[in-house]
Parts: sequence; C-alpha cells; structure tokens
Amino acid sequence: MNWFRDFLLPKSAASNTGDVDGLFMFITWLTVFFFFFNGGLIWYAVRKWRRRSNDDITPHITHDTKLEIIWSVIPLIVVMFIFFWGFRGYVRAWVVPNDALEIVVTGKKWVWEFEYPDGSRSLNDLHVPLNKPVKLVMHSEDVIHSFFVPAFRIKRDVIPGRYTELWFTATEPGVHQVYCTEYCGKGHSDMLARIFADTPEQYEVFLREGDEQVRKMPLKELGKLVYENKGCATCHSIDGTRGQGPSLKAIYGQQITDAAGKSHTIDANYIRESILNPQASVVAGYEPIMPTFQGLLREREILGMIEYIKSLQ
Amino acid sequence: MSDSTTTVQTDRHAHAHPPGLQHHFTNMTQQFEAAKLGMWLFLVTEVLLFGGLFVGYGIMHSKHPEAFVAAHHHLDWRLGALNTIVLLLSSFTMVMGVWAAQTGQRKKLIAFLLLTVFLALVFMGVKYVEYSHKFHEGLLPGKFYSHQGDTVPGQFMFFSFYFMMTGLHGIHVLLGIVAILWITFRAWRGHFSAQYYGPVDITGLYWHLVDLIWIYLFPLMYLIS
Amino acid sequence: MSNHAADHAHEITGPRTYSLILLALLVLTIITVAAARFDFGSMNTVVAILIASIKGSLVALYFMHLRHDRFNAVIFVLGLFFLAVFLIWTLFDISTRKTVLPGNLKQAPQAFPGAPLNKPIRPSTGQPLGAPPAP
Amino acid sequence: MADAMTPTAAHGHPDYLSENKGLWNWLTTVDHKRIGLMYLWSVTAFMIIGGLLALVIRLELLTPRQTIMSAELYNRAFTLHGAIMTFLVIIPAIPAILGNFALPLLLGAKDVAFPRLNLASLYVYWIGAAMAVSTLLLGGVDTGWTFYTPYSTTTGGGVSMMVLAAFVLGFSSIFTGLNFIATTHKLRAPGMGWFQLPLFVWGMYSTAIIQILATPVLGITLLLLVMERVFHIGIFDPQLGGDPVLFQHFFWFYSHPAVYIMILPAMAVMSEVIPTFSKKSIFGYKAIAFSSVAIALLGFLVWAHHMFVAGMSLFAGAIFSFLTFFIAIPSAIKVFNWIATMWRGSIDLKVPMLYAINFLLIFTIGGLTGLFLASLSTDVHLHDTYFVVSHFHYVMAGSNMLALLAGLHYWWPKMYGRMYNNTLATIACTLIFIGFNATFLPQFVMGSRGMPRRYYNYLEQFQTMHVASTIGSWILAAGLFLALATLLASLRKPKDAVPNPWNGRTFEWEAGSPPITHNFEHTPVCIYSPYDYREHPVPIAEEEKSAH
Ligand code: HEA
Ligand code: HEA
Ligand code: HEC
Ligand code: CUA
Ligand SMILES: [Cu+2]
Repeated sequence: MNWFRDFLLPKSAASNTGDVDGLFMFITWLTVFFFFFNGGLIWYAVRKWRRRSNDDITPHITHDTKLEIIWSVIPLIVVMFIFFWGFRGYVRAWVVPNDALEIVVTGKKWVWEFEYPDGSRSLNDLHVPLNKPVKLVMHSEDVIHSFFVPAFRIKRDVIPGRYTELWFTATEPGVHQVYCTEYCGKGHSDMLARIFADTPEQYEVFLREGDEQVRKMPLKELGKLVYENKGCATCHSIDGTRGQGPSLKAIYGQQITDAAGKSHTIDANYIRESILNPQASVVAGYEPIMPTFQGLLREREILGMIEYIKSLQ
Repeated sequence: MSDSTTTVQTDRHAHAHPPGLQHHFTNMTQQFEAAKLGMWLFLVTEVLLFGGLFVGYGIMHSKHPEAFVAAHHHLDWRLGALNTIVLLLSSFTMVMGVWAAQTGQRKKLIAFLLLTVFLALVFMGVKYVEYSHKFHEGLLPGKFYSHQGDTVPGQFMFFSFYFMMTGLHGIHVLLGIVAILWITFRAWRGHFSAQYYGPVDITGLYWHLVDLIWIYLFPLMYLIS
Repeated sequence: MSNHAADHAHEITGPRTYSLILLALLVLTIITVAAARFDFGSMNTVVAILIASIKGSLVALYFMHLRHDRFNAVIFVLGLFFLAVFLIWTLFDISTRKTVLPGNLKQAPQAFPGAPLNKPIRPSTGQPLGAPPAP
Repeated sequence: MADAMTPTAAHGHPDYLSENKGLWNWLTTVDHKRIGLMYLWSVTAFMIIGGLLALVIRLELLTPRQTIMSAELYNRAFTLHGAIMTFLVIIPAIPAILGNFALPLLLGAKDVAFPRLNLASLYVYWIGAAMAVSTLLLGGVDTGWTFYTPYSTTTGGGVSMMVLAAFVLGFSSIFTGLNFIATTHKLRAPGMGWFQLPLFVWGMYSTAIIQILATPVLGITLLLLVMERVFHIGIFDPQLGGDPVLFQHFFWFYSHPAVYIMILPAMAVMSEVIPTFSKKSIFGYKAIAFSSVAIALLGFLVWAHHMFVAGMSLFAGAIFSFLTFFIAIPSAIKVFNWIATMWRGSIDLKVPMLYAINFLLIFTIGGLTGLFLASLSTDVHLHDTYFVVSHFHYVMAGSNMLALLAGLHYWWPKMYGRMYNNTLATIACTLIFIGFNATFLPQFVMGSRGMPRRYYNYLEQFQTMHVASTIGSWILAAGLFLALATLLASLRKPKDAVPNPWNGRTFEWEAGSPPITHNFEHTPVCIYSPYDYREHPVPIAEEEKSAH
C-alpha cells in the first residue's frame, strides 16, 4: 500500500516524518474503514428493509444500553490512541537538539530572508547541510506569515514582535519547496522559497562561494549587497558624510595618512587589508573600532567590495 | 425586553384575556416567566460582551503591569468611589421600586423610579467631570493619546481600555435611563398592578447588571497596584 | 419549571432586607478602598476581585432575586463559568509560551509607543534591521 | 402525537399564507412561519451569491497563475465567499429557516416566546446583510473570513464595515437563540416533558446555548478590531505592545463553538427525518439528546486547535488537542444511533431520506477528517492547506447543506402545501452527491500533498486535482439549481399536500398543510412519545407505569 501513501503525501525528506506519516495513514485507513462500514450498514439496511407497503410493521426498539456503550467506548479508545500518537510526534518536533545549526528567518511581504551564522544572507533560497539538525529562528517584519515545508512535515507561524522556532534534519538531497501558509495579502501565493539540502561537497562550495544567486551576481552588485547586509553601512556612508568611519565615496585612488603618519594609496590591496586586518593602519582622526571581517567575507565578496568602492566615484 | 411590554393583540378567538397578556401565552405567569428568562439570557450575553473586554484588560495588564499601575494614578479613586456609591444607591432605589410595584403602591413606584433616574444622572455627571479632565490632559485612547511626561512607556494602553470599558458601561447607563423613564411613564399611566409588574422587574434586572459590572470596573480601574 | 412560577410570585422581599444589603454593599465598598491602600503583594488583584465578587453576589442574590430563582441562577452561573474558561485558558497559553531568541540576544526586544518601533535585532551586527531591501 | 387528527380548514380559517396577503403584511408579520419563509428566501439569495463566488474561485483555480482575475480580486472573492457563507448563510440557515418554521409547531405552541424580537432578528439580519454587501463599494475586503490581525488592521478597503456587519449579524443570531430557549422552556404543549421533546428541539436548544454564550464574544472581538483600526488601541499590535495572536484566541472562542452552531441543527434535522422515513422509533433518544448538549458545551473548550502552529505552548497545544477528541464521541454516538434507527425499519427512500443518507456518508468523512486536524503532529502538516478547506466544506457545505435540503424537502408540504416532483428532486440529490465529492475529494489529496489554502497561484503539480475540483463544482452547482428549480416549480400548482404526507408522528403534521396563522385549531396535548410508530401507540403515562 505504499503507492497510496505516496499518492497522498509528498515524498518524505526529513528525519522526523515517519511518525507523522504513520499516524496520517492510520487515520486515513480509519476514515476509509468507517466510510465503508457506515455505508455498508446503510446499504444493507436499505436493501433489506426497504418499505414494501404503507402498512409495514416495524419493531418498537427504543434503545440498547449495551450496544450504545460499546459504540461510545470504541471510538473513545481509538481517539485516545490517536491523541497520544500525535502528541509524541509533536513533542519530537518541539524539542530542538542542542547542536542544531541556527539560521535566522525573516518573513516579510512577500519574501523570505535567511541569515546564516556567518552573517551572510540570502533571499528565498536556503542552503542546509544534509543530515545535520538545523534550527530556524523566525520572525516577521509586518504581518503573520507561516513557514511550511511539506516534505519535512513542518510548519510554524512567523509572527511580528516575537520569535518562533522550527527545526528539522534533512535526509534527502535536493531542492525542497517552502510555502507561506498564513494568508498575508496579495503576494501570499508567490511567497515561496526553496530549501537546498546539500551534500557535504555542495555545502563546502556554498560556504566558500555563497549560493548560486551570489555566484552569478556581477561583482559590483555583490559588493553593494555586502555593503548593505554585512553592516558596513552602519559606519560608512556612501554619500561623503562622516560616520563612525570615513565615507567610502570617492576614496579609491586617493592618498591617505594613517595614525602612525604613514601614507597609503587606496587600492585593491589596501582595501583588502582594511577589511581583513583593519588595525594594521588606522586612518588618522578615527578610532580603531572597525572589527575584522576575517572569515566573515568570502573571497568573492571582498572582490565585489573593491569593485563597489571603485564605482563610488 | 420590549416583548413583555406589548399591548394586547386582537385575538380571533376573542377569549377574555387579562390586559397585557399576549395571544400565544396561556396565562400571565407563563408570560412573566418567559420574559424574565429572556431577560436573563440577554444578561448572560451582556456578561460575555463585557467579559471579552475584561479578558483583554486582564491579559494586557499582566503583560505590562508597571505601565498600567503608573497610568491608573491619573484616575481619581475618590470620584470612582463616589460613583460606586451612587450606583449602589440607585440599585437600591430600583429594587425598592420593584417592591413597590409588587405591592401595588403606584406612587412609591414612580418616586423610586425617578430617584433611580436621578442617581443615574448623577453618575453620568461625575463621569462627565472625569472625562473632561482626561480629555484636557490628553489622556485619550490609542493614537489620540497626547499626555506628556509619562515615566513608564505603554501607559496609553490603559486608557484605551479605560475608555472602552467605561464608555460601553456609560452607554448602558444611558439606555437604562431611557428604559426606566419609559417604565415610569407606563407606571404613571397606571399600567402596573400587584398582578402585572413584569416590565418593572425586568428593567430592574437590567439596571442591577449595569451596577454589577461597575462593581468590578471600580477596583480593576481605580484601585490596582 | 413553569409550574413553580405561581408559588414564587408571593415571596416578596421587603425594604428591611434591601436596606441591610445596601448597607453591606456600602461597607464592602469602603473595605475595597481600604484594602487597596494595603499591600498584599501578588494577592492585591485577587483580594480586590474577591471583594467585588462578594458584592456582586449580594446584588445578584438579593436585588436580582436569584435566591428564589434557581433556574435563572444556573443560566447566569453558566455564563460566568464560560467566561472564566475563556480567561484562564487564554492566560494559560500566553503565560506558558516558549520564549525563543536568536543566539546572540539575551533579552526579547521590547516595544512601546513613542519608543522607536520594534525593529528586530540582526544577530550579525547587533543593530536593528534597516529598511527592507527591495526583493 | 395527540389523539385527534384535525382536518385542515375545518373551521374555515384561511391558512397563514392566504391570510392578510400583501407585502406590507409580510414585512410586519410576527408569525414565526412567515418569518421563517422570509429567512428562507433571504438565505437562498445569499447562498446563490456565495455559490457563484465559489464558482468564480474555482474557475480562477482552473489553471496556475492568472486565469480570469488578479490576485487582489481573488483575495476579495474568497473572503466574501467565506464571510457570506458563514455569517449570512450557514449560521442562520437551519435555525432561522427550519427552526423558526418548525420549532413552535413541534412544540405545539402558537408562536415563539417573543414574536416581535423574532421579527427584529430578521430586520437585523437584513441590515447586517446590507452592510456586508456594501463593502463591495468600499473596495472589498481581503482579509479572509477569519480577519487575522495584524493583516486585518493594516490592510485597506471595507474591513471595518465587514466586521461591523458580522457584529450586527451576531445580534440576529442571539435573538433567534434567545427565543428558542425561552420557547422551549415556557411554551411546550400540555403534557410534553423534556423527554417528549422531538429531538429537533433538543438540537435547536443546544444550538441556542452556543448562540447565547459565544456570539457576544465575537461581538466584542470585532469591536476591538474596529477600535484597533480606528484608534490604534494597541491590544493586537505588536509594535504598540500588544499581541497579534491574542486576536486568534478571541476569534476562535466564538468561531469554534460556531461550527457547532452549523452542525447541531443539521443533526437536529436528521433526528426527525430518519425515524419518519424508517417508520421506526428513534434509537437511543436520550443518548442523542444528551449528545447534542454535550457537543454544545464541549465545543467551548477546544477553540485553540486552530492555533497549534501559531506559536502556542506545548502544554496548551496538548490540552486543546486532547479535549478536541472528546467531541468525536457524541458525534459518533449520534451517527451510530441514526443507523440503528434504520435497522429493521421500513425504509422509504423519499427525497428527504436520500438527503439524510447522503448526510450520513458525507458527515462521516467530514468528521473523521477532523481527527487528522485535531491530532497535533498531523495538524502541523495539514494546517492551512486544502485539507482543511476540504474538511470544513465536508462538514459545512456538505453536511449542513444536505441537512438543510433534507429538512426543506421534508417540511416543504407543510410550508407551502404543495408536493414537489419526486423524480426531479431525486436526480438533483444524486447530482449534488456526485458533484460534491468530485469537488472536494481532490482537495484532500492536494492538501495533504502540500497545497496551501488562499492561494491564487499554485505550482503546476497541483493542476490535475484543481481541474477535477473545478469540474466537480459545476456538477454540484447544476444539482443545486435543479433542486431549487424543482421546489420553485411546485409553487405554480394548486395546494395539493395532505396534512401528513410522510406519516410523521410529531405535532406539526396535525396542523394543516399549510397551517393556520396560530398553527392549531385546538391546542394539542402530548400523550404519546413523538417517535412511537407502533400500530397502537402506548400513552407515555402508561409506558412509564409499566417501566416501574
Ligand atoms: C460544521 C462545521 C464543522 C464541524 C462539525 C467540525 C467538526 C470537527 N472539526 Fe472542524 N473546522 C471547521 C468546521 C467544522 N468542523 C471549519 C470551518 C474549520 C476551518 C476554519 C478556518 O480556518 O477557516 C475547521 C477546522 C478544524 C481544525 C483546525 C485545522 C487547522 O486549521 O489546522 C480542527 C483541529 O482540530 C478541526 C477539528 C474538528 C473535529 C475534531 C471535529 C469533530 O466535531 C468531528 C466529529 C465527527 C466524527 C468523528 C465523525 C462521526 C463519527 C463516526 C463516523 C464514528 C467513528 C468515529 C471514531 C472512531 C472517532 N476542525
Ligand atoms: C456554508 C459554508 C460554505 C459553503 C456552502 C461553501 C461552498 C463552496 N465553496 Fe467554500 N468556503 C467557505 C464556506 C463555504 N463554502 C469558507 C468559510 C471558506 C474560507 C474562506 C477563507 O479562506 O477566508 C471557503 C473557501 C473556499 C475555497 C478555498 C479558497 C482558497 O482558500 O483559496 C474554495 C475553493 O475551491 C471553495 C469552494 C466552494 C465551492 C465550490 C462550494 C460549492 O459548494 C458552492 C455550490 C453552491 C452554488 C453553486 C450555489 C447554488 C445554490 C443554490 C441554487 C441555492 C439552493 C438553495 C436552496 C434549494 C434553498 N470555498
Ligand atoms: C564598527 C564600525 C565599522 C564597521 C562595521 C566597518 N568599518 Fe570600515 N572602518 C571603520 C573605521 C573606524 C575606519 C577608520 C579606521 C581604520 O582604518 O581602521 C574604517 C576604515 C575602513 C576602510 C579604509 C578607509 C580609508 O578611507 O582608508 C575601508 C576600505 C573599510 N573600512 C571598509 C569596510 C567594509 C568593507 C566594511 C564591511 C564589510 C566595514 N569597513 C565595516 C569602522 C567600521
Ligand atoms: Cu506570507 Cu503568506
Ligand atoms: Cu474548530
């Protein structure tokens, strides 16, 4: 009867789905059984005791306590059984393993944004390693959304003003569909995302070079994305105003003097060093507060940043 | 409510019906009991209507206790207590009115009803004083809240509830005044007797419920700590 | 039920009882006010509700004649019962909700009017989210 | 039920339809039967509007992406469909139509306890309906019928108006319920004790309990929503310190019990139709009566099963799931009792009985699919998918609509004094059964495969099932229109119905077809049980004696 399960449910792709599928199929069979059981009884009664004439005499039966107790107790047992089965699955889906990889999910009209532990972000595409528990910490910027992955049998609302969590361990490599299942307006049905369950090799590539979206992006645009997403914007402006750090506008090719009195030309190497090892030369007049981005930016992102700064003339 | 206060229907069977008995009831007791049951069912809906607000208030209070306590200091508990006493007195005069009706004392009935209306107006007067004071200070519900110098953020929510709850209650008081005046008018016309006083009793029930709700509103709004 | 009706019509409570009840209600009002100036710690609200409920019962039993009116009393209490169910279970859910926070936040961001809107904190930067970038 | 048969119009009184004709007389009537009929046609009108909207929805879903309308329009369409169907059609349907018409007759009363309140309820209904329809002029409503915050507090259009309409309609429902409780308590025929009440009355009584206890909470919820929109009071707004999920508690505290406002009356109709057409006493009278009350009361304890994935706590989820399952027990008891009633009966497959059998089958599916949703781990997967949509159409559209049709065909001779064409009505019933299952069975499958609800656009993989569902909806519509046409066609004939065409045992069959304005020439007296189908019925008094 596996074909029936595969007809009713999407192919399971996570570790905890067995419990859910088992219960689902149990209740399905229960429903099928009672449909045919009740239908059969009715059919039998109608065939056998169809009215023959208007003076048919029927027995006067008002009740049968024993029978009635039986058909109250049997459903009671059945539903209690279902309750505990469902509860078990729910608890398993509730308790997050400690070693889970944490990813922050932001829902907003009508995109999903994922933020990885290294601070990199992506829209609508989420990469996760296979066979490793992953925990999603989710919140919404506007209305309620809901994060639903049918293949993992998980779903939880994404609520403004509060965080909710969801976890899974993907067991099937490939792409899994994510839907928004809480009605959120015009773009509700297009608020889709994909989860890429990566093999270790694929995940390596992803960690090193970012996801496909990033890999295909022109360098300059990638730089802009990094500037906006990695926190550069909090200290550096691009319009020439002074922030906690110097503005990045039109600095490429300029000469600057650092706190130690040495002067530098701002070129690709200088920018790279400023990002990876900012304290090596601190621009005169600024505090040495810029954190290092060693390990937080991928090589291609640094190249992108350089291109982006170049473009800010 | 209005159904028990209806005039006689022309009945095709032309039985000798007592005045005030509607065609589909067999006797006055049945009609009175039905009307009273109807009123109680209506009161239950009122309890749940206000109840929803109490639940909302309770939950927001437990979520922002400091803000609510800080905000309630803007209310004058003395005015609240005064109004509590006024309403309790009015409940008393109302029930005395019912007693007068039951014992067939028409003059006393009218007097007690008018006294009740008077006390209700006093209540509304005090509310007017309180409200205008709040308006003046910018203690208004929701986005109209413009009070300056709050020490704890979130105080505005207390006033959202304050106005919704006392406002809804105030509307009920006004409706009660109208109902009692109508009953007074009918008493004056001599509609009631020791045998037929259902409408007085039923209006009384409504009025006591209005009092009952205030009994809870007072400590929850004016006296929290 | 309807056959009881006639018998009760004569059970008329008189002014004496009503006056006593009024007195009790006024005294209880004073007690509430007094109790409010007294700190019972976490029991403050409970005490206030308790006194209000005594007052409410007096009004319902005597002024509203529920003392002689079993059936309507059942209806009324049923209403209060379901109101209590509503309050208690909603509070139960709200008070047992799990507080989930991203790894780098120690405390849930609080939001209040007047204060900047409740922008969630971005874990990587510790800064509030800016305007959402266009998709 | 009583001893004597009163022949129609023996005293020369005209029936309630012929007396005082004219629009004005209808609009000012306090006759419960006329009010019932006015409800019938009002509700039918809205059912057609809601149904046409459903057909439009189905048409849009024929293909992925845009088929006939934009996403904005689609969202408005399903919201209006849901709101009309719940607030204007199904909640008033059986209580206000069949309840108003039949309850006083079944009790042997002349009218409901508060006839003018009854008329007021109809006017309130019309006002609410006008308000609901007027939202179309205000730009429509796109929140879904559940009005979840914060979406509903931030979107534009006529949300406030729609919410106020639902508020007003709530009063109509409260008035009806209040009337039924008072009528059942105070206006029973002489000799009619609680266990001689026809079970229809028990069902209506249980429904009325819910209407009285739950509807006011809906009222205040909707008022809070309007306040939030107009004043920004903050209670549901996370940015102001409120809690958007709190709204869901408020909403479902009403709306879950409300689903039993929809099914209890349907069950009430079953308990009349099945014994009549089986010519046999109802099986387990008390069990059915108490099950109705049990469903009504239990229904208040389970509302949060709509919120299992809304960030509720583990404990709260477990408790609400646990309690939800208990409602399956009284429902199961009823289903089995009805089948047992048919057992060894003399089953006459007239149209009402056919609808009743269809009800049994469809309710079995609809109810049992509720178990998937009540159970925690499966609900996580199925919540807000088409599985839920299909579940509630099986119980609301399927079960309730079939019961309404069963009751309508059952009491039609009483209402209008005319018999309809049995063959055409049977064909209609068959079409409805086929069409209904063709529409909604595929939705179970696409739902469990992950198709979310309220989706205007969907992935290619779901198209086959959407197409099947859309075609089913046309068959269903054809069946419903045929049923309506058959009933309407009968009105063109002269009155030909006898007072008791089905050999029923309850009081209404002793009144004329149609009855006179005050229902009975002589006040009936309850001597026999309403379900005593013996050749020589035994008076209740004797039966009780022999029991001791
Ligand atoms: C008439 C209306 C009606 C009725 C009667 C029911 C009946 C039931 N409903 Fe349904 N429900 C709705 C209308 C209704 N529902 C609506 C409108 C929604 C969605 C609202 C929205 O989100 O828009 C909904 C949604 C809904 C949910 C939330 C799903 C979600 O959003 O995630 C749940 C969860 O528990 C649920 C459960 C049940 C249960 C357990 C019953 C039970 O009462 C069913 C009991 C009946 C039976 C069990 C069948 C008869 C018994 C037998 C044949 C015997 C055999 C039985 C056993 C062995 C147990 N329903
Ligand atoms: C009583 C309730 C009721 C009824 C009867 C129906 C009837 C139907 N519904 Fe509806 N539906 C809801 C209540 C109902 N629905 C609710 C509450 C929602 C949720 C909305 C939301 O998400 O907010 C919903 C949502 C909903 C959706 C999901 C939309 C989405 O999530 O994107 C769909 C999709 O297929 C649908 C289809 C249908 C169809 C094909 C019918 C067909 O059964 C309609 C057939 C009817 C006709 C064609 C009219 C003909 C009628 C007559 C001729 C009158 C006959 C009368 C007499 C004889 C008296 N409905
Ligand atoms: C906490 C604040 C802060 C953040 C975040 C920050 N910087 Fe800086 N940055 C500074 C300060 C202060 C200086 C000047 C002192 C110095 O050179 O270290 C500076 C200097 C620089 C310079 C050299 C500029 C010049 O005119 O010589 C570059 C290039 C630069 N940052 C790039 C970046 C990039 C790219 C990022 C994000 C990936 C970033 N910074 C994030 C504070 C910050
Ligand atoms: Cu986001 Cu639906
Ligand atoms: Cu429910």
